[in-house]
Amino acid sequence: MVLKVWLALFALLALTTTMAFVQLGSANLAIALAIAVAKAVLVLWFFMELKGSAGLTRAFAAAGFFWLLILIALTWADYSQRRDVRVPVTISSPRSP
Amino acid sequence: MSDRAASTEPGFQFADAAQAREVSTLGMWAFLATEVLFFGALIAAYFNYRIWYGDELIAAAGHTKIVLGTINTAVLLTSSACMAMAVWSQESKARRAACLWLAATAALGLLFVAIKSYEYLLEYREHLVPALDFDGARYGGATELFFTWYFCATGLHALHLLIGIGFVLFAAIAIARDRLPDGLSIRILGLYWHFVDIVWIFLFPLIYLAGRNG
Amino acid sequence: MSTVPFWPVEASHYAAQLDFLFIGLLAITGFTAGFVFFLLILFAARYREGSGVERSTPTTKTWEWEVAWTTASLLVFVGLAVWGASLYVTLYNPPRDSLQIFIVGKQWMWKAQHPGGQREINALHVPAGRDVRLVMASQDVIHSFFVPALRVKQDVVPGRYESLAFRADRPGQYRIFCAEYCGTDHAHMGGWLTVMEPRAFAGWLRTEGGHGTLADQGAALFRNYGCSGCHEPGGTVRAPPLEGLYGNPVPLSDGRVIRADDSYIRDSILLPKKDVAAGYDPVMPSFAGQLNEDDVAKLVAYVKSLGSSAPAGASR
Amino acid sequence: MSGPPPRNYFNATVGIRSWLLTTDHKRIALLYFASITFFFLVGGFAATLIRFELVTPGPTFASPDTYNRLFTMHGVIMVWFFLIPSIPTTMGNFMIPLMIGAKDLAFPRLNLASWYLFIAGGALTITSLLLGGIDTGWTFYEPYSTFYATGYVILAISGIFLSGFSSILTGLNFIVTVHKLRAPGMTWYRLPVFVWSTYTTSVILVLATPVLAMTLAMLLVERVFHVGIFSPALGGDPLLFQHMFWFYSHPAVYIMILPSMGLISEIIPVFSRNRLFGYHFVVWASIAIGVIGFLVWGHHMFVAGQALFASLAFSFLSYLVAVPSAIKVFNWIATLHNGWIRFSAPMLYAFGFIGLFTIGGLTGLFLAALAVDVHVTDTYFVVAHFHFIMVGGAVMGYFGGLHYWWPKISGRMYPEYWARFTAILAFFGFALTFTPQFIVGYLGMPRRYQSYPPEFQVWNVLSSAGASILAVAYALPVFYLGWSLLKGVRASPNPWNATGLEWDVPSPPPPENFERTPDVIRAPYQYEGGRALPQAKHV
Repeated sequence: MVLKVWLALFALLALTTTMAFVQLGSANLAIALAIAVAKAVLVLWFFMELKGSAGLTRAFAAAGFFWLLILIALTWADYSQRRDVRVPVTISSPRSP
Repeated sequence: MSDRAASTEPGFQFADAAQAREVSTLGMWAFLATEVLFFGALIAAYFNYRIWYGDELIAAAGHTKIVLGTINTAVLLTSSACMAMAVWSQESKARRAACLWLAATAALGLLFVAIKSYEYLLEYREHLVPALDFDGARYGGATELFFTWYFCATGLHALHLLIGIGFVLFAAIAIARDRLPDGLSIRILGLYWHFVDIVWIFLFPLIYLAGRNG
Repeated sequence: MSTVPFWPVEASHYAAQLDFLFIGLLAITGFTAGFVFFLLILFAARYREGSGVERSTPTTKTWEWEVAWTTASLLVFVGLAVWGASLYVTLYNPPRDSLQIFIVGKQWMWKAQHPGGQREINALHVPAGRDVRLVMASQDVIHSFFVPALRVKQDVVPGRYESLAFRADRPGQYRIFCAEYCGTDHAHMGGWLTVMEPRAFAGWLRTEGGHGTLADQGAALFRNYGCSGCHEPGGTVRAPPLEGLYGNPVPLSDGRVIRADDSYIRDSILLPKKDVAAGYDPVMPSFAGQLNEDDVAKLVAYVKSLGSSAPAGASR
Repeated sequence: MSGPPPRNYFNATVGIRSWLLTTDHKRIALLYFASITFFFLVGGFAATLIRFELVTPGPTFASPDTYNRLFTMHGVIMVWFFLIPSIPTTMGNFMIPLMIGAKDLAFPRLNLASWYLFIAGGALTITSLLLGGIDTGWTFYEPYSTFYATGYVILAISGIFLSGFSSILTGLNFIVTVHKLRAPGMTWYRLPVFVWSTYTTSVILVLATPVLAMTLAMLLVERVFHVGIFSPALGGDPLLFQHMFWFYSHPAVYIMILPSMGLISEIIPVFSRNRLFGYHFVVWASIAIGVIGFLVWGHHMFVAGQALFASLAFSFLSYLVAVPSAIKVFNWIATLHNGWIRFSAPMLYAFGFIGLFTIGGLTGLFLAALAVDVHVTDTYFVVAHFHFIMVGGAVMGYFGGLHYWWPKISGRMYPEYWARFTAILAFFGFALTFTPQFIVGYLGMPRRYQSYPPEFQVWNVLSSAGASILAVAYALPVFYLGWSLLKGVRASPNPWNATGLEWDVPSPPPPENFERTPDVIRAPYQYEGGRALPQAKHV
């Protein structure tokens, strides 16, 4: 069982690396992340034995990732909609501590 | 050192061994949730800067070594598989096999750290290390920002990996001397190791793959 | 100042609108708090241990009450949210023809530059009844330009332009504060906003405007920093002409088309490789670190003074 | 009650080693109680100095720099070393195992490690205080705290970093304990509300503190190497620091208030001899506060240059988070209906909590309205708002809970009339201190100002007068509770005739809590006509 999962992970690694060299613009990041999520789910489900664990353990596992999504989603709401300009500061900050 | 009646050696508060196992697993998973958010804050920072400096960040990521990165990912995935084998063999009382698999896991972990430090050395020669002698004129602000983030993220990941290797070696020695009572702590150690592997699974595309489709 | 101030002075129509919203909030929350305290005291007195009041059996099904006060508070809150947001949005899109003043926040002083070249430290003169748009930048830490009388405040984050729009209606002197903690003299980083009648303001501009308009100072900088070497006709290096640039769309080398507003001009001075004009190679050096905030503002004013109509050839 | 005192967790073993290496959750609770009382007095002393400095518009005794260091230290110590640990680590540690019928927490050794991390963090921060303190404000905003602040910022940040890990370990311990170590028959809906709110607080602790740890680590990197992911010189965004800081710090204010709400839900049914009104709604309101609390942090950055879309979203969500608090207040009031109310000290603190917390919560509605926030943020209006909730709410709740469980913790009764007098004094002292700040805040006096325009002086003098009364009201319990340890009347196992499991064990309880694991047969707060029906079946 471990061998099968290991081979699947290697297949996904090969896939994501080759896909990186295909010019797809903004879709590249989405694909790379989708494959990364797939690999992570494989590791979580089989290696970390979520497959056989109780619902409570699965809830604990999912909670961390869900709360991370909250942070990413709401900061995205700010950064993607910010209109005004951002440029390097005219005078670089002095190096004094 | 417990200060209560004889019946209060460590673990007295559990009704039975099964409850002790569930409690330790749940405790580990709760700790891993904090680690997810600990690394997650950095990944959220990356996404926000990716929204702002899309193409500059891609250009900056072009300087990362994808070959070494891919090899490292393969190494870490294999070490995760070895750890899974170790937990499986310890559960089925194959003591010698568990010890060997744990040694393999630690070896692969050390290999990862070796490749990573070699990669750092290459980047140092290219003046890509922000705090030391970053070549600002040649690379510009966004690249320095990316590499600051890169060194913080991979440095922290390597630190977690070293701690993991330490525990794995300690467990391997304990099994060899047959001092480890049950498979519980190997399973807990396995959870931690696989988590460190998952962090790298997410860091790999953000650092290395981003640079290829600029 | 002899009487004890209880309510801030209202120097603009917006301030009056905000005070109305504040009083509305005060009324709603005052009523709720009053109702809660009244019940608290009533029940405490009526059902105290010694009193012989007849106690009916406590109800076990409580969800009617719960649904009632949950939906009530939800509806009131949504209404307040919309009201607060609608007033806030008016702050965000100032009319186009507003008087633009550059403000630079530096550790423990506000420096203002009027388009006519007048400079002020820790003070600001504005005409009454006219829309003013402050374009602000910070040279070190986060400051915050705060005029309580106008009920407006805007943090000034280093590395970015922040804009603050207001229209002061009542002439008078109002305090300016720095509202974001910025170090030792954070409490002394403030001054007076003087709102004057338009005629008096024009007079003040004349008396203050000693050293030429902002655009003229920009022209001087344009030459001695070597911009004219490329950007003027007959220059040594092929560079995009700046006449008629301001306000018109600019096609970029990567296919995007953006409008040349003052942020774009500032961008191109400090970060030339970011938005390269179509048909030109990115050879322009970056001036970040050499020019401080005031000089960039002057250059932007100069490029704007080159007119946004058809290219007029020689600059003034 | 003469004769040798019965065996309890005090005298089971004696000696410093037995205290410093204990794994008994009750002893660790007392270790925490001593440390946070020390930090409360240090933070409170800084507060009185601040109020003393603000009596005159100009400098009264402190230079601007000293004043900046004072309010920073007041903020840092009060937030991380008193308010966040206060109720979970003392009453939570002591009471959770007792209330759910467990012998101890899930990981006793981890619990002791949490205390040592807390002490290490506290030591680092106090050293940075003794070496001159830091002048960054407790919020450590980015360009100032990394490039411009003088003083031992690195020391203070590492101290807070360690105290963050201490609260993670405590939170982790409570979550696993409540899930796995409940006595038979103790279903989720038979858990007392204090266990529920401490559980929700632990979930917030576990999920929010890591982001603070990472943010402070990035701040350390930037201050040490002068180059970091937030620094504007590299094109980084100081607002990213604010996003990640407030992603922790707003849930942190719910960490501070939720346990206090749990305490009030414990005290009110007992002293009004009445069932808690809408138990399920109060419980789910706590969970709602815990979850929605993570979605609202942007309301600290309305004027910081955040995108309009994000500000609108955060403003709306901030109004949503106010609804569960409103539900709780209405339920407490409804619990008083048809009750037999006794005005003993914990009940007076509970009334004080409801009064001040309601005002604090409602002024939060002003700050969530975008337009009003533009005018009042960073002024004394905000200072008054969060003090009403943190000092009027959390600290009043803390003292209420302390008096409520003092007989169980110490085995002694506290002097009733002294305690009632202190509760009333604290209420009025608090009101006099912070109500004028609402007025001077709306007038536009910015916060963190060492010298202010003379026209604001009247309100500041009133506030400083209130502060001195409050200081007395906080000092008194130290004396009469200390006195009660020696000369207080010995407490019976159930002095308030309450229904919780913790009242079935002798006070102070024996080391192993329960001789026989209790068999829980009924939900909490079951008062029939004023008579308490205990939760567990007595053999």
